[in-house]
Amino acid sequence: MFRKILIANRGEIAVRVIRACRDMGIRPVAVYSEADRAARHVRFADEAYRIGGAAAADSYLRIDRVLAAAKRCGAEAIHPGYGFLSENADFAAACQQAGLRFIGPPADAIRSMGVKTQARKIMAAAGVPVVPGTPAAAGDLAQAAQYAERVGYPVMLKAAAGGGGMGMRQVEDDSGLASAWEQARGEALKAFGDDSIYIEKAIVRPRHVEVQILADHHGRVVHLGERECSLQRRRQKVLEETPSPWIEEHPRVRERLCAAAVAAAKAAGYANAGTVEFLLDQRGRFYFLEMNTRLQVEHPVTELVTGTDLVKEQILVAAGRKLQLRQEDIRFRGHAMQCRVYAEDPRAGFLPSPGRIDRLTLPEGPGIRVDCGAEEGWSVPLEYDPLIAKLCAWGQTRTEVIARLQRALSEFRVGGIATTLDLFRQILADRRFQRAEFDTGFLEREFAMRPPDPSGPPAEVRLAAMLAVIRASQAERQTASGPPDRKRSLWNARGRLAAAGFMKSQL
Amino acid sequence: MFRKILIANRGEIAVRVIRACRDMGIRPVAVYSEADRAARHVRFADEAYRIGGAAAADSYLRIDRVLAAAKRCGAEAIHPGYGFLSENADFAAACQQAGLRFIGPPADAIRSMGVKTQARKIMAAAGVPVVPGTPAAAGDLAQAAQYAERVGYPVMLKAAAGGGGMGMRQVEDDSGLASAWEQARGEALKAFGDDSIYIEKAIVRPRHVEVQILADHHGRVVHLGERECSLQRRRQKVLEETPSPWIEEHPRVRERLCAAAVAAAKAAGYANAGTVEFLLDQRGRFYFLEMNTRLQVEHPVTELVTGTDLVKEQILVAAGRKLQLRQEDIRFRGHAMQCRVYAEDPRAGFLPSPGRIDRLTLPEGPGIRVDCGAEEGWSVPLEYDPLIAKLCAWGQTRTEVIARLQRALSEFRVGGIATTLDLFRQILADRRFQRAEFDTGFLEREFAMRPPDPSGPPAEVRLAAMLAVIRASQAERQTASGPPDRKRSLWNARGRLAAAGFMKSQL
Amino acid sequence: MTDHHLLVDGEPENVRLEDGACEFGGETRVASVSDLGRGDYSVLVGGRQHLVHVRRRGLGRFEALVGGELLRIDRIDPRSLDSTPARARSSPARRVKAPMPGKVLAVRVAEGDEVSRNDPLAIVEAMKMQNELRAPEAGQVAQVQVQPGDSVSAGQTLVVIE
Amino acid sequence: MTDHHLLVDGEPENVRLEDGACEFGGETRVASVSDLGRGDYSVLVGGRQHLVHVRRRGLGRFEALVGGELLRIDRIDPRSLDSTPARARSSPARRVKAPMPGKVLAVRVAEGDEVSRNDPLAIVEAMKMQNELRAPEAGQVAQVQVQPGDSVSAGQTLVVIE
Repeated sequence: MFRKILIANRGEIAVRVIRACRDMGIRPVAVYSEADRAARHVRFADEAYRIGGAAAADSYLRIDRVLAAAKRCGAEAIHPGYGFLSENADFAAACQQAGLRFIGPPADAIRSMGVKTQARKIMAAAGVPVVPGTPAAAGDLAQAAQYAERVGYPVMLKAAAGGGGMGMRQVEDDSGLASAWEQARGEALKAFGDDSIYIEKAIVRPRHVEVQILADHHGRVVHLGERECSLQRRRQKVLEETPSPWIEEHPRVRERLCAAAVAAAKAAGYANAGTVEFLLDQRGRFYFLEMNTRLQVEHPVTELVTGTDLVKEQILVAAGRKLQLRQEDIRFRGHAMQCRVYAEDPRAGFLPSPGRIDRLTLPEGPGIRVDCGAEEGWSVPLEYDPLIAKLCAWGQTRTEVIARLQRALSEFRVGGIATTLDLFRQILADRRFQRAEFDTGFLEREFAMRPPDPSGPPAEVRLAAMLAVIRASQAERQTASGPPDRKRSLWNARGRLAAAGFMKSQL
Repeated sequence: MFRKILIANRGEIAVRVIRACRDMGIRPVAVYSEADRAARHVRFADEAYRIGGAAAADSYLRIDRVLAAAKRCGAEAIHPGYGFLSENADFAAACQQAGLRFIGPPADAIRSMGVKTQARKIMAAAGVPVVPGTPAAAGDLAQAAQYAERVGYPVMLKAAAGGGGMGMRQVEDDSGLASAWEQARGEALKAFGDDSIYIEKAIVRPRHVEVQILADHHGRVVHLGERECSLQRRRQKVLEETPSPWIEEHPRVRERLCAAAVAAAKAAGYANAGTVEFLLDQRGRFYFLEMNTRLQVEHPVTELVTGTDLVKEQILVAAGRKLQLRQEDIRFRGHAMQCRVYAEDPRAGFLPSPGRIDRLTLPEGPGIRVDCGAEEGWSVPLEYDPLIAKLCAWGQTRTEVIARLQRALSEFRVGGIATTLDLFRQILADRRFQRAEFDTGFLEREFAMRPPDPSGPPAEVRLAAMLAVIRASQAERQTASGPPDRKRSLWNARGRLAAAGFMKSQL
Repeated sequence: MTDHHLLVDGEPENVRLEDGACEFGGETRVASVSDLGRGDYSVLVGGRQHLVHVRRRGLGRFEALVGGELLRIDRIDPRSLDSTPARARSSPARRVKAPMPGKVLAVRVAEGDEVSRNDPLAIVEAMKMQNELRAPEAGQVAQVQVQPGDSVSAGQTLVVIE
Repeated sequence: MTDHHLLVDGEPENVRLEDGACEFGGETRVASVSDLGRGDYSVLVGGRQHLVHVRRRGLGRFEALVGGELLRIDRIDPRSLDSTPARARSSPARRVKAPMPGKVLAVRVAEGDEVSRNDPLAIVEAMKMQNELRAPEAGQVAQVQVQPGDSVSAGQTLVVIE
């Protein structure tokens, strides 16, 4: 087994991998950009090396510097997390050339699944259903228009090299094609260094379901059930759960879906953890969307219902071990759901809200798991994905999970920046969500943040605020008039106003 | 179902019950003593009522005031937690008389199990094995000495009205009887208002195992497996786990043990959640120790392996519902362990360490559950049990659980007061503990806190400390010489010493 | 017994504190305030729990965050009732501002253009996401204050519509 | 390049800082310090991570908590090398003190008694537990400063043994 692993990532996923390393007795090594010196993943690691400036292109995307840091500290393997270099086949190959184990699939599998047009071909050949679309990337806007006419509007524009919703745009009719084309190419170039865009028929009101796969280098492939990720905004997942409420009522679809995912992994020559994403239409037909050749942001929900540790499995597979899990050993218990807590303001169009976190209280208690990449006093940098924490709950039923998440959200507190916590409070209270009546367009099409009550808070709440302010201003006056001496202040140690008797006994 | 429940307790267990109430859509109401106005359980509740002074006898033990608060707020039921009034049959009866549901067993079951001598009789009659001992409480020291001679040293002195290790003393020979007798009586009187002491044969090097029971008011009794709580100090449990490592290797003993526990619950006319405690000797014989007619501190480990919510089950049973769980539905997955984090100094004889918590960082991540009753900035009061949090881990195997707890302990931080965190770091690293070679005397007899290395920390650690101090003192000088202005200080925003280049690029 | 005069979001209010209770709006209620530190207060009004976070805006001027709502609360010195006037709330602006620091990727309009509500004005990139800024209402573009490639800070005006 | 003179638990040490590196004990290592706030510093020495918590004891006088160890570190001004002397560590006391606030339940010895090591001296109750205080070494009881029923604070001397 490896003794030292370098984690070529940051934020909550770097913390997640560090934890798995500790659980296995492996020494975790972090890398950091100039903007991340004070970040949590640096503090949690045994060692940490600076690999460049704040821009990802100057640090977390620099293959040469990541490899140099790994060599320098004597790491035997590199975990790429998600994003950054995780689906970069050249990086996987470079690791191998440098004598380092890449904790992920073979470079060839990344490459073939990474080019979406090629992935479609492989899947179609393996008998996995694919969305009707163009066989290759469109060369220019004119060709894109041609392709779009051929598959028929509405269509999806997708980055051929992409994943995770970056560089994706749905186009309703030909009038919207030009601006969507430009935006998708811009994002694709930024995110993947490749602006090839291909075109698929848009499935109307689909659900997003995906199957978690584990494969070893000895030919064994197992699935760990599906996840449903239909709650999305700008094609980015917002809330994920397992099992899929729709599939839970259609167990035969699950059988076929999971079998298709295993077939897909085999066709891709896959090893390590991966996810096969599908669109599920209103009639229960599913279509291969893409294969993510890495750990997913939403992997914890699968861990919660199966009792597995996917990062540990990834490391074991990368070390050449045979999978100990057989398909029949994988048991599913209960339900799990994840809320992605972003430093974004849901009341201001989800604009990023970087800044200093001046208060951070995480929820705990039965059924709650938190994976947090942030710390109190730390400033969320502008340069990266603004995911600061993942809040997960497990429960025996979906209803119990929703109740536990609502409870956890009532305890969760982030001060100093805007977050999506309020969004989740409102989603979880929504009847349609509770009945699982949604598709990938639900959030953007039907869900709106409730505006604050224009009449303001009720009288009792106003009174409570006034009482707190009176108390605060009394403390202010004391501070202003001399050195602070809590013990001798008007307020005694137990919070009772000694002089005026304001806090006197209630019974 | 109840709409409002009053929790007649404080600390982590009050928080635990509040969470269960929220998960069920029930409004939780707290009560507090003068010392607890700023406590977490008060802040977490929807409503909170003051019931008296800091001393428990003046607040949390005041039946009249607890009932008055419940009446005042319109609660329909009272959850007693553990300790305080939880095993007070008069309180259970008073609730009923006041038209309030007591979330616990019938008063008669509390009463008969509470008098240890009577409990022994009932169990012996039901065929449950009991420890050889005196049939009744000893009237005075002379009679105690007589009884002790009869059952043969070593003997245990136990509070007849007791539980939880209070008022218990092991006596090796007749020379130690007098002082132990006095101490046990003193503690028993303090804790239970009753100084009756009875005498049992001490089982040599026993393991402590106990079985979680759930029973409804319709005759169904199920067990949720055993817990092992052999790691004790002064008869107080320190670390608990399930399954018992010893019993895991002797499944036939488990069968008989769990059957005996179900028989015990039936013999006691039991309803609600309860625990039947046994001593297990070196040869696998087990003896009824006592029945705890309440929720146990260590209930979370059972929840983690069975996927149940015991507090929820308690509330449902109290509301008259039939248990939905059948014995065959209860599946056990993996292993779980709990560390009781006390405000005690393990390097100073476990002396209580009350005071202000100036820093509190709880661990999180895969497999970790925390139940915390404390908050940063809060002062642990002197008057109550100093348990501030329970750290639990779940894993597929005992080995994985230990690794996860060690990882969680590396993240767990409590500043300002001494805690038992270091004790757990050392226990979990102990080979004998890892091999599960222990009995109830292990901690006190064989385990000693490792003293700090007299040569002090290694040179690199000293250097790190010096570098931090140099940095801190530079900040101090700046603060001293003028108004703080971080942006223009020698240290720039990203922690680099702009002038001297101390922090300059490493690559 | 003490009377406290406050302005809550500009409205004058009066609270009388007395012996573990408070009088407000003609009602007397049992009340208790506990300072939890760092600006947090646990307030019990008739037993009901309110967690209030208080921030100072100036001497005698505060804001209180309670249940997701923000209230501006100023103390009034009864000896100089007009010394702490409530500020008028700012009127809705026609300046389209950068909502966060980032980089301008594209500008979709020029000075003099007529725009409809929701027409795209500019794209600002931050944290990997491209954010399209749209016209808050119909009008004419009076000023364009940035060009593609500019770095902008939060609150910086990008486009002014008349 | 700057030299820093320190006393670490009374021993003089010298650290030279220069351009992202530090020289200490004849070795030069890459080093980086990050202020995490509230007295916490992340220190990387040759890439290895150390979390150090620093508390001020006085001007130029600090204590550093690192890896469970507490170090007292004082800055020395090179212009007045003897201005911040290390304090001698306190010698083991024969005063038996209350280790926490509580109530004296019983006193087991009287002035003049001879005691052996570990003999019970008194019982102090706090937080529901009775704590027996024992003689740290053999000797004669010189003073008994409390009696049953007394409330004692932490550090208060209960018994003096000679």
